[in-house]
Amino acid sequence: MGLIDIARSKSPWILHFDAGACNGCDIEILACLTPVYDVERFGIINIGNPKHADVLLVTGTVNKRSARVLRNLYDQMPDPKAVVAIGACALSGGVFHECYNVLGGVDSVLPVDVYVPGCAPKPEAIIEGVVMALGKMQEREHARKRGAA
Amino acid sequence: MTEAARPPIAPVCDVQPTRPVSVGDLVAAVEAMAARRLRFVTATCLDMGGRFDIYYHFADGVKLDNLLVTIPREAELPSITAVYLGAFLVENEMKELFGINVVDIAIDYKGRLFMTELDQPHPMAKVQSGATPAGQGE
Amino acid sequence: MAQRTVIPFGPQHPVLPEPIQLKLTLKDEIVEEALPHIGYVHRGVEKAAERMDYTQNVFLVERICGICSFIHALCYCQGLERLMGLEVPRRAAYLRVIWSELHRLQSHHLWLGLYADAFGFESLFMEFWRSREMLMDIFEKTAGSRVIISACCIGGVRRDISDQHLQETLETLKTLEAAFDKSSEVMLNDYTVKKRTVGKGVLQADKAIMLGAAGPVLRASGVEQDARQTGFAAYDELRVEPVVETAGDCYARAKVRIREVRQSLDLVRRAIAGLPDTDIAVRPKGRPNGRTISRVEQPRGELLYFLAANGSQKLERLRVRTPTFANVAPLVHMLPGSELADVPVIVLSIDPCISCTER
Amino acid sequence: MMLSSVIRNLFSKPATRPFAPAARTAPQGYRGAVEFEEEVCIYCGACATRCPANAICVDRVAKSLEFDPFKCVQCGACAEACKKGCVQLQIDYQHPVAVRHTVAFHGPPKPTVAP
Repeated sequence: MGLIDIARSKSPWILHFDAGACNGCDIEILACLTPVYDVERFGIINIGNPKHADVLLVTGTVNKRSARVLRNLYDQMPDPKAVVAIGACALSGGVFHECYNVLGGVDSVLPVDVYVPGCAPKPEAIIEGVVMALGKMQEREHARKRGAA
Repeated sequence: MTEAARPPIAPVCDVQPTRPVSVGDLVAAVEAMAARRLRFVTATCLDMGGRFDIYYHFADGVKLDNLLVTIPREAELPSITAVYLGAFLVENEMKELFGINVVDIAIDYKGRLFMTELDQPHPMAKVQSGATPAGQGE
Repeated sequence: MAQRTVIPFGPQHPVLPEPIQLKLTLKDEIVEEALPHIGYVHRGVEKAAERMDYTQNVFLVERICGICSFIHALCYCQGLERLMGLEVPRRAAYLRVIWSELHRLQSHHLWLGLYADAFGFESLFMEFWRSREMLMDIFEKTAGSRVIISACCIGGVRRDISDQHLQETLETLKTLEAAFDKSSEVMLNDYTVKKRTVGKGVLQADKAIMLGAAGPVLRASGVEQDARQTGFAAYDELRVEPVVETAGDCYARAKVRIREVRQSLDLVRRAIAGLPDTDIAVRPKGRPNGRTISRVEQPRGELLYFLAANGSQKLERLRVRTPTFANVAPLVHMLPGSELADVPVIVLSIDPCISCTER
Repeated sequence: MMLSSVIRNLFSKPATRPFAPAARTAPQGYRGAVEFEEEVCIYCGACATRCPANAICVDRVAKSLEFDPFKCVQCGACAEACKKGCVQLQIDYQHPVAVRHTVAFHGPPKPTVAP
C-alpha cells in the first residue's frame, strides 16, 4: 500500500450535501464533529470543498433541482471516492414516498457504496458508515491496481 | 365541535373571524389591514375543484384576522406585495403549485420557485390543465 | 470606480448546512440586492398529506423539520383535535410543553453554536454543542430517539415520562445551565463577538411588521408577539411573557434567543413541578371535519397549520406556514447595505431552516 | 476566563464518548431496528396499514410479510398497532450495510388446496 493510500484510509475528508433532508440527519452529521462524538480523533474532517473530499455524505430525498447539484459535486470529487447515503430518505425516499417532487433515494442518481438506515441515524451509525465506506474504497482501489498491473 | 370547554385556546386559533371580500376589493381590504398595522402571516389556497378559496391571515397581536377571497379557476388574482412585500413567496408558491394567475408580484419567479422546467406544472391543483398525469387529481 | 458583481452564495456553502442560493449583487464590497433562489429541498409534503391517512400524517409532518419535529407534530395534532372535538388530558398537555421547551432549548443551542461558527468562533461552537448533547440524551431517554422523537399523537402523547426520568432531567438541566452561563457570557460580552454582530442587519419594528417577520427576528425588533401567549397545550396555565429586545440587529437576535433559553429552562422546571397525574392520551373518535387554524411557537417563530377536512380518512388540505418562510422577506430587506463578509452572519441570524421553508 | 476554561478542561473527564468496541448502549425504550417474530405473526396487516413509509407489505391471503428496512423510519407505529407483540423495536440501532436487502417471511405452508 502506498503512502497516499495509507494517508487516505487514516484521514478521510468528508463532504456533506443535503439533497432534500429534514435537517435531522444533517444535524447528526454535525453532531459527529462535536466533542461528544469527535470524529477528528479518527482523522475524519468535514470539508466544504468537493475537490478535497474523499467521501461524500448525502442526506435526504433527491429532487430534480438538487440532483443536478449532487451530480456536479460528485463529478468534482477526485478518484477514488465513496458515497454514503444517510437516513431513510436518502435510502429510498422514506416517509416522503408520496411526495410529487421526490425522485427517490440517492442511488437513483449516484452509485452508493454504503447505506446508513435510520431516521435519523445515530452519530455512531454515521461514523460506522464512513468507516465501512473507507474499506470499500480501499478494496476497489486494490482491484483497480491489480487490474492495471 | 365542543369549543366551549376550553375558552382560552379555542377562539384565538379558529378560522374565525373570516371576512369574505371580492377580488376587486382585495387590495383595498389589505391596505386597511396595513393601516391597522397588522402583521401579514400567510395566505392559504384551497383548490375546491371549480374555484379557489384563498385565505389571507393577518396577526392582530396574538389574534388572527382573516380575509377570504373566492375566485373561479383561470381568473386573475391581484398581488398584495405592493402593500405587504412579505407576501411574495406565498404568491409565487400559489402561482406555481396551484396555477393561479397572480399578477404584478414584486419579485416574480415566473412560476419557477420550487421546481425546474422539467416538472409537471401545478402539482397541487386538483384539476390539471392539459394532459393529466397518472395519479393526479381525485 | 465602483464595480458591480453578482455573486452566487450557495447552494452548497461551508457556512450553511442546507442548500439555499442567494444571488448577491455587489457594488465593491457592499451588497446592493439579494435574491433568494430556493427549491433544492422541496419535496411536496402538503400534497403527500392529502394522499396519506390523517393518522400517518403525524409522522410525515414531524419530518418536515428535524430540529423542531415535536412542535410540528404538536401543531398538527392540536389542529386535528380541534376538528374532532377531543379534549387532551392535562398531563399530556404538560408533557407536550416539556418536550416543546426541551426542543426549543436544543434548537437555540444548535443555533448559538452555528452562529458562533459563522463568525469563526469555533471553540464557542463546540461549547454550545457539547451542552446540546445533554439535551439529546434527555430525548433519547424520555422519548426513545435523539432527533425525531415521535412523542406526540392525536389525542395526547405516546409515552409518559417516569418520575425518575423527570428527576434526571432536572439534574441535567442544572448542569446545562451552569455551562450555558459560561458560554452565553462570551456570546453577549465578548469584544470580537460584539464587533461582528452589533449594528449588523438592522430591522426596524415597522419593517418587521410589514414584512411579516416571525419569532425571535420579530421580537428582537421590539414587537411583543409570541404564539405561546395564545395558551395552547398547557401554556394557558404556565404563562409566558414574550422576550423582547429593541435594537433589531444581529446582536439583539442572539440576545433574544439567549434569554429565551433561560425562559425555557424555567418553563420546563415549572411544568415538571406542576405536572398533573392524569391519563396521557384519549382515543380519537370519529373523523375530522371542518376547517381550522392551529398556531404554535417554534424555536424559530410562529408556526401555522391550516387544516381542512371533509369527514373522510384523508385531509382535504394541509397548509404549513413555517417561520423561516416568513423570515425570508425580512432577510432580503436586511442584506442590502451590508458588507459581503457579514452576509453569513446576517443569514444565520434569522436561524434559517430551509427544509421547513420548502417542505 | 480563558485560563479557567483551560484548567477546567485539563482536569475534567473527557466529553468524548468511546466508540466501538466500548460504545455505550442506548437507554431502555430506544427506537432502533425493527424486528419481527415470525412464529407469532398472524398476518393481519395492522402494521402495514399504519406504517407511514409503506415499509411493510402484508399479503393476508398468501400469509406473507415483507419488510424493507431501507424505507423504515423507526416511528414505532407498527409495534403499537401489533396486537400479538410480533413487531418489536430493538435497542440497538440499525447498522449500515453495503447492499439493499429486505426481510421477508411467510406463514406455515398453506394446506394444499386442490387445483
